[in-house]
Amino acid sequence: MLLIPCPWCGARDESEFTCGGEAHIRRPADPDALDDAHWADYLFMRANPKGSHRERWCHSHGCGRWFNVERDTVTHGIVSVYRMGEPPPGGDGS
Amino acid sequence: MTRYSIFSLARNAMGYHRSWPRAWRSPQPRPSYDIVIVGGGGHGLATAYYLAKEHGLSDIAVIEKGWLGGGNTGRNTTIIRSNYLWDESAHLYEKSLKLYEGLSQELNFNIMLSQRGVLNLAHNEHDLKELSRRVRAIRLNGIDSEILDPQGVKAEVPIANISPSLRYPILGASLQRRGGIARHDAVAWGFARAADARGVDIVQNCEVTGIDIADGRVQGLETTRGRIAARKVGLVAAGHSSVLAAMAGLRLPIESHTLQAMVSEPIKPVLNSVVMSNTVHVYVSQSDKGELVIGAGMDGYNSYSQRGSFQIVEGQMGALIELFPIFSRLSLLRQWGGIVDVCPDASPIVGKTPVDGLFINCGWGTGGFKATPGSGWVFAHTIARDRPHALNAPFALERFASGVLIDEHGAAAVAH
Amino acid sequence: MAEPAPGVELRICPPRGRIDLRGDPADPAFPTAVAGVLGFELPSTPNTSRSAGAATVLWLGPDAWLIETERAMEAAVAERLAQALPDLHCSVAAVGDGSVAFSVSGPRAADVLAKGMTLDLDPARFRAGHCARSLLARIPVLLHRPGDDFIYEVTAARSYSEYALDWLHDAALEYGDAAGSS
Amino acid sequence: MTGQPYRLAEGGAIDRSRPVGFSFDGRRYTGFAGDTLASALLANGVTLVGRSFKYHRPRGILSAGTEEPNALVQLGTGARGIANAKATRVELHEGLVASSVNCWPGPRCDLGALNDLAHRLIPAGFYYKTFMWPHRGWHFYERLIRRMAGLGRAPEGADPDRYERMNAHCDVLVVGAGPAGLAAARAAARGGSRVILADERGLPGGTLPDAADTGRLGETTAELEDLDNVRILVRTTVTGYFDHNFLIALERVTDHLGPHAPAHLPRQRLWRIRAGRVVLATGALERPLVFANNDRPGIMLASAARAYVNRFAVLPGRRAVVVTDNDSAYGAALDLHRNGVEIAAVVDLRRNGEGGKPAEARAAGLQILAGHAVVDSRGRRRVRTAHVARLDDDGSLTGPVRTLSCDLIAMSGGWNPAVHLFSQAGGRLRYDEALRAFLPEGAPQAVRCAGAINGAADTASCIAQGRAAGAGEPDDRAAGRVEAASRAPWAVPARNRAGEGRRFVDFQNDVTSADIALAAREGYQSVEHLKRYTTLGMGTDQGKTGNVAGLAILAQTLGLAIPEVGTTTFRPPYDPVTFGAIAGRDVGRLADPVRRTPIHRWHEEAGAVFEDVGQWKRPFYYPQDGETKHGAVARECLAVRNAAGVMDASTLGKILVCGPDARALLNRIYTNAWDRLEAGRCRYGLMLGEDGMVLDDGVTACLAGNRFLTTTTTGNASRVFAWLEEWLQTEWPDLDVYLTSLTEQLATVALAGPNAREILAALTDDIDLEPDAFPFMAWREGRVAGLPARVFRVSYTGELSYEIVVPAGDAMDLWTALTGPEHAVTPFGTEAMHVLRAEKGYLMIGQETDGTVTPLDLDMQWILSRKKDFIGRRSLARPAMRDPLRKRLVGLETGDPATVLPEGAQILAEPPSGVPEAMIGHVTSSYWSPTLGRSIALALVQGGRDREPPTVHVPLDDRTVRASIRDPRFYDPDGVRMNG
Ligand SMILES: Cc1cc2nc3c(=O)[nH]c(=O)nc-3n(C[C@H](O)[C@H](O)[C@H](O)COP(=O)(O)OP(=O)(O)OC[C@H]3O[C@@H](n4cnc5c(N)ncnc54)[C@H](O)[C@@H]3O)c2cc1C
Ligand SMILES: NC(=O)c1ccc[n+]([C@@H]2O[C@H](COP(=O)([O-])OP(=O)(O)OC[C@H]3O[C@@H](n4cnc5c(N)ncnc54)[C@H](O)[C@@H]3O)[C@@H](O)[C@H]2O)c1
Ligand SMILES: Cc1cc2nc3c(=O)[nH]c(=O)nc-3n(C[C@H](O)[C@H](O)[C@H](O)COP(=O)(O)O)c2cc1C
Ligand SMILES: [Zn+2]
Repeated sequence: MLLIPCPWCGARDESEFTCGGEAHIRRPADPDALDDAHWADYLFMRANPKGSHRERWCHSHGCGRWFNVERDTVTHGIVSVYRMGEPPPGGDGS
Repeated sequence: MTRYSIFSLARNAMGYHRSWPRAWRSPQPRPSYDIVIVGGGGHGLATAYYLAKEHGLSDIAVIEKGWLGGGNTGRNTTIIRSNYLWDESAHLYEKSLKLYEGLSQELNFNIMLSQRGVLNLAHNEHDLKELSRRVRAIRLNGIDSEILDPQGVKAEVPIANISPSLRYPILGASLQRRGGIARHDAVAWGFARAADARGVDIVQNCEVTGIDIADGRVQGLETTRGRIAARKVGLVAAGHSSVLAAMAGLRLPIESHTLQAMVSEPIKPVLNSVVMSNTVHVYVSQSDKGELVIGAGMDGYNSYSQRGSFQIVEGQMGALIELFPIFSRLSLLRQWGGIVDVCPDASPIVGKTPVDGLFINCGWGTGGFKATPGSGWVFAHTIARDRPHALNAPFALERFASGVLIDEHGAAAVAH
Repeated sequence: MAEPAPGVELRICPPRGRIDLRGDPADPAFPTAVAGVLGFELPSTPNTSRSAGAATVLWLGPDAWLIETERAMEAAVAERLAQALPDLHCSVAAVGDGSVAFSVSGPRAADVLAKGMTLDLDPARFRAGHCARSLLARIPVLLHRPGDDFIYEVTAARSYSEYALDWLHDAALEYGDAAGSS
Repeated sequence: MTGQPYRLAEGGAIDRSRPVGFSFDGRRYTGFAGDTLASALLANGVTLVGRSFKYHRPRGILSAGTEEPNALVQLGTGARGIANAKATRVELHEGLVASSVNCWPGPRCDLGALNDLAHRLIPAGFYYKTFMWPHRGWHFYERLIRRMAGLGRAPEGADPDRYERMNAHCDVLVVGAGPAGLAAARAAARGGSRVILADERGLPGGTLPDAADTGRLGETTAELEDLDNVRILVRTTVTGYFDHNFLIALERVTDHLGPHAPAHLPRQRLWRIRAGRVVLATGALERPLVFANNDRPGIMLASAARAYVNRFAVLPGRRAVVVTDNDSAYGAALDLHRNGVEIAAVVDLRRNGEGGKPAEARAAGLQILAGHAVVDSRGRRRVRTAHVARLDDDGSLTGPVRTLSCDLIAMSGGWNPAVHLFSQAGGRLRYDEALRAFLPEGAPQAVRCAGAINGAADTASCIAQGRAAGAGEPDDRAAGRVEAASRAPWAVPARNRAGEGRRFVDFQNDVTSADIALAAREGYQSVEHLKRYTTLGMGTDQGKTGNVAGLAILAQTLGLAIPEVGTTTFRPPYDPVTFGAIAGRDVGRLADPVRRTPIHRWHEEAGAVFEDVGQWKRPFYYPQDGETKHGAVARECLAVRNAAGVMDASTLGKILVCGPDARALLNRIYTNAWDRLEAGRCRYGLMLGEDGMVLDDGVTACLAGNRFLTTTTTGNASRVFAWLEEWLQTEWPDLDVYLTSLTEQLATVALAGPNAREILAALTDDIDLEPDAFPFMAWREGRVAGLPARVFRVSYTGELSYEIVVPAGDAMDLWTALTGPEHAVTPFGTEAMHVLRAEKGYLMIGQETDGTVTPLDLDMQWILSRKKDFIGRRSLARPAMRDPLRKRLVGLETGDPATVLPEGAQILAEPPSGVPEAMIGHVTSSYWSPTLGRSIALALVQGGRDREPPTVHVPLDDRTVRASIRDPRFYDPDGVRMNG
């Protein structure tokens, strides 16, 4: 049972949140410029790392805000939390 | 291979069981193999076995980072069925069920296939329609399936609560009588023993840490026990598929999540069928040892931890007690999790990769135990012949670019 | 064994006016205009409320507030807000019919809520003037502690309200549940 | 003595003034308040309590606590029955009824014991090797084997008891209220922390053997009880340790009161605790010794024997052999001796029985056999003799075997620190050679250990460690450790080669040292393989007593060091948890929230049959005077077609979309264009997932320049709202749009039918309803039945229709006005609505779509804008989406108009010819159309309406129906009625 620090509300129980999967996947500005394979990359392909993972969460049963979390997928330890649009604290958010 | 039978058992009893041979060797990995299978779960072991048996190959190793069968093969709720909606899935899972039906004899290892019937419950009008669609499709695919009304459910499962006043009453069910459960560990062990007997090296405690690729072709593997050259490599690592794919520079349409299961204390038999419900998210059977084996939903976030969140168990318990009121006073004995590899369309990926000689078999997610022999059989074919068998051709990685997905979410809405 | 002394009192609060207010607090014109109508500043500390006169404003999110007024005032306040904010990007919606509030009070009030809520309800942490959206059992609710005494207000969506009340009564059973609905 | 032949006249923590009557296996006995079932049975001289799982061996009481593998009982009867209760943990109450498990007819004579005779044939894993002949033979064998399955029995009815769940937060959670835990709690509390102290026992104080110390602990307890910042939970087992310091604990609130439990209290309460820090002071569990026939009734742990005399004033036997490989059992020997138990000998596996403890025992006149081992025992229902032989340095037996008569063997094979929770927390363990135990090492969570869990053996160091842990001071985990015997064998060797006399490691599952050796020999050499092959540690005790010896024997067999073998994984729960407690009150009436519309009461009173749609209850149809479903639906449909009907559509999702970029958002989300929708007008919209599949549909109205009201389907309301928010917040923060859900604020009533205008006209005087003034797909504001309302002229039924939207509080008034007798309006439910829309060929999300259907499949190219991008558009450009063989929406007409196809029926191009058939589609919707007097159906079929020939075949159970493909608009294809 994760305890997730919402950037606005503070630490709340996992049950109030929804996980939105890998963060920093931008919707292509011009989808038509992509061939099918690259479009499939955007749609379906995911890093799914073992270890540090940047992902999006929404405090859906709290303040309703989406934000980013860097979490270890093995220990579940939360390394950092940052708001949408902010760069990841560890750098390299691409 | 010493044949197992009541006679060999009796003979060995006289010698205090001191002369049973090893079920499989524990060889040092050789520097090079023709084919290396990464992942000593049921699927990997079955692949190796069928490579040897069906394709006459023998220079094969299975590389397992831990103990064989210790991944999802060793932690699933063992439900076997082939009542899938889409033709592609139905044919693949049915092939697997057919192989299962002869597996104990084929492997000379009792995998305790118990075809006690699998019920999928319907709780609302929408469920009933889905059930009708599914059952009709399945039957036209030549697979056994029938529809039960609530009384029919009661007849099959006397302890089920079919009261219409339930919050989500049981309005009906589909039943596949040939479905059931099998002893999960035995499936891994049986394949391991039979593969070993055909000369396959099963190397445990050996983790693959890198994949050597040159000129677009796989050359071999880096492992914690040294480099192993290979002409062909099959990745069959379930929850760790993305990690291995990354070693080959590939991204997969896969996310790894924890799926939880649990057992009750052993009780005298009360439940003779497998009961599953998509709507209230629970599935349960009773093992031959007496414990109830219960599956829950999947955690909503990526994980490699084999530990899940307790709220999933709580939700699932409420549903279980609604359906089976007499379970309320039983006790939870143990709960655990496995790392399942989930595809966007809830169907597996079995086929070639963009790297020559590198093959992948993954994405079975919450439901691949039932596919173990079938998956191994088609994957062996794919590796041996360098092209997929008709049964697994639709399950290629390319489908994500083309958009021809095989969306089994209906079937997999509840993890099983 | 004697019946336990009533430890909890549950009441349905009389209907009240509610206005869902959205706007950008970083644009100074917005809070100023709102303060002009309400007569006090919007709470900017997350999960707190502020009240004066007949209005209470609860922080719902960084750009979202709930204004509670008397039932009869809802339309008028909404109208005044809309007029005070004509050119700003903001949203004002009357939502008083959409939810029902319950008051849960008495020495065991927090225990009743804790059966279904994962918030830390320690009176020293969930203090007077605190509010939070969260889940009560499986119902999305807004919890508010208006004052220092142990009175909590639980606001649930209208469609859930019967179930919510049923749930609260059931949860209060073990502490003795005074007064049913009023 | 009150018929309790083994009860001491004084001492113990029981209340002799309160005798308690109970029954076991049908016989009545008496114990005292403060007894456990186990202590009361022992007091009455009952040692044979049940039978083991596999061999049905007679078994007694091994322990005095949670670790008990043997003494499992069936408690209570009927709906209140409990399977597999540990007699050592059941607190005695008047009228308690218990019986043995896993034996028939009874524990004294059990038919299942035939297995014991055949034991040579059924070693570990035997079932993998046999039962394979004939081919399907397993079906038969399995039935026989299943008869042997399980231990206790499930209750016979629904559970009459209540269960609660409770969330709690604290700064420090202390688990275990022994000396270490009490000290930790006190230190933490004095520092001002919010403390929860939980112990599984009925009283704080722990397992302290020495009564003298108990007094001092009492003072600490009293201090803690007085503090506001401390919550003491007794009878509360902390049983799961999850991520981020979330723990669960099971409190047995009234189990110990039996029928006297107050009705307002739950039977059990599951605590869900979020702790800042955790101090584990869970103590240590004693290990049995592994020797031949070490499983007989009367053979118990030394610490248990000691607890029975000291705590319960019960003699676990009258003449005891104490056998140990460490010092701790000497205390037990002395306490037994002091209380009148004759000590036949203290058998010490270690060579030199020197040091303080043995000396004390010797001084008390006890005979010590150092360098000896108990090698076997005799006695069927109770141990009669212990067989003792000299144990050499190399671990082999020498010399003659001495037979000591006894009725109790008290054994100690060392201690296992109770590291279960620590390990669940992700903590690493370290094997300590000197202590022969796994000790807590590093942990990723905020957790500390104190006391015997760290290997501390003396109370003073336990207290010191507890204080430091509670106060958060530096850790001195090494304090107070006492080394166990280092070289004593993990399994006492067998007396002869034949291996006669099984040496049990796992008592419950009957796993012997020979089974472990067999597994190793066959290649099941990982400790995890060992466990699964032999079932070692898989019983209800989860190997609390046997696991370490088991893995040590494996290590020995393989010639490995113990840390190389390692432990199996510790998993929740530490002690079994009642299912009911996990579910709490989420059962029965409260199983899942029910959502009701503001008009629900009316529907109920009108006798509506309800349909579950998500959590909503929606009126399905309104049967009148014995009408069938079919009759009611037909009547409702015809009423709408010929006069007027009303439907409660309040469950539809409603979202206020507002802001300068509202149109831009709609443009990106919906497939069609929104630039030109004027205030006062509405438009139908379709939204896709990014994969191009249809997600939802609904009508959006422009309320004013940049204010829109969007409706969604009932089932997708929250999903669509979340979907829009997600895009806005994560991808398009540049769009200035605010969303507000008005689903709950607004109620919607659909008034449909040729009389709709007339009826509405009677109820409003400020809305001009003339078709020109208020055309189709427009909306107007005004008063309806005196209520402020928005009226939308939209139609899902194909009739002239108005959706009247009012604040939810007014919905009942509106409905009452509309259904007034003067209007002759028929309420209709969702099923009639489904029929009416199918007659029009309108799609229903979730019925025509299933997540695999694109707008192209629905022949809805018309709604795909070519001038802009929208979510899902790019996916539609993939060649496969335009494959002519994709299934597309069609109407289906059966040859025989009376045949209503079942929904979900599969469609074939040719009459069936044998499986597998090639299916080309399926029926998505199918009804009897009362309007048309024939059946109608919608289907998804390969090739869609372009299919040639247009005839298809639908196989049913007993026949095959021919049907032809047609336009899905069966009724009023040009929309004259709704436009009129
Ligand atoms: C709780 C739960 C319940 C389930 N219930 C069912 C059910 O009822 N019915 C059903 O059909 N399916 C079920 N499943 C799914 C099923 O268990 C899996 O789909 C199936 O077992 C997968 O088998 P596998 O052989 O592919 O994977 P695994 O058994 O997981 O084997 C993969 C192996 O790869 C090894 N590996 C990984 N990385 C490396 C590396 N770098 N080097 C070497 N080796 C590596 C792993 O150690 C592992 O042993 C369930 C799953 C779970 C978790
Ligand atoms: N080698 C030895 O001689 C030896 C070994 C063990 C203990 N001891 C003695 O025992 C005492 C140990 O003190 P201590 O405080 O460390 O342990 P303790 O055994 O006195 O107390 C531990 C308490 O924790 C409870 N507990 C354990 N797991 C629990 C759980 N999951 N949830 C709730 N409660 C749980 C136990 O029931 C017990 O009451 C000392 O007095 C020591 O001398 C001696
Ligand atoms: C079908 C099945 C039945 C099981 N039955 C038991 C059981 O009776 N007792 C038990 O302790 N564990 C049982 N387990 C759980 C295992 O002990 C173990 O938890 C699981 O295989 C996951 O492995 P892990 O906990 O070592 O990670 C069972 C597991 C499965 C898959
Ligand atoms: Zn928040």
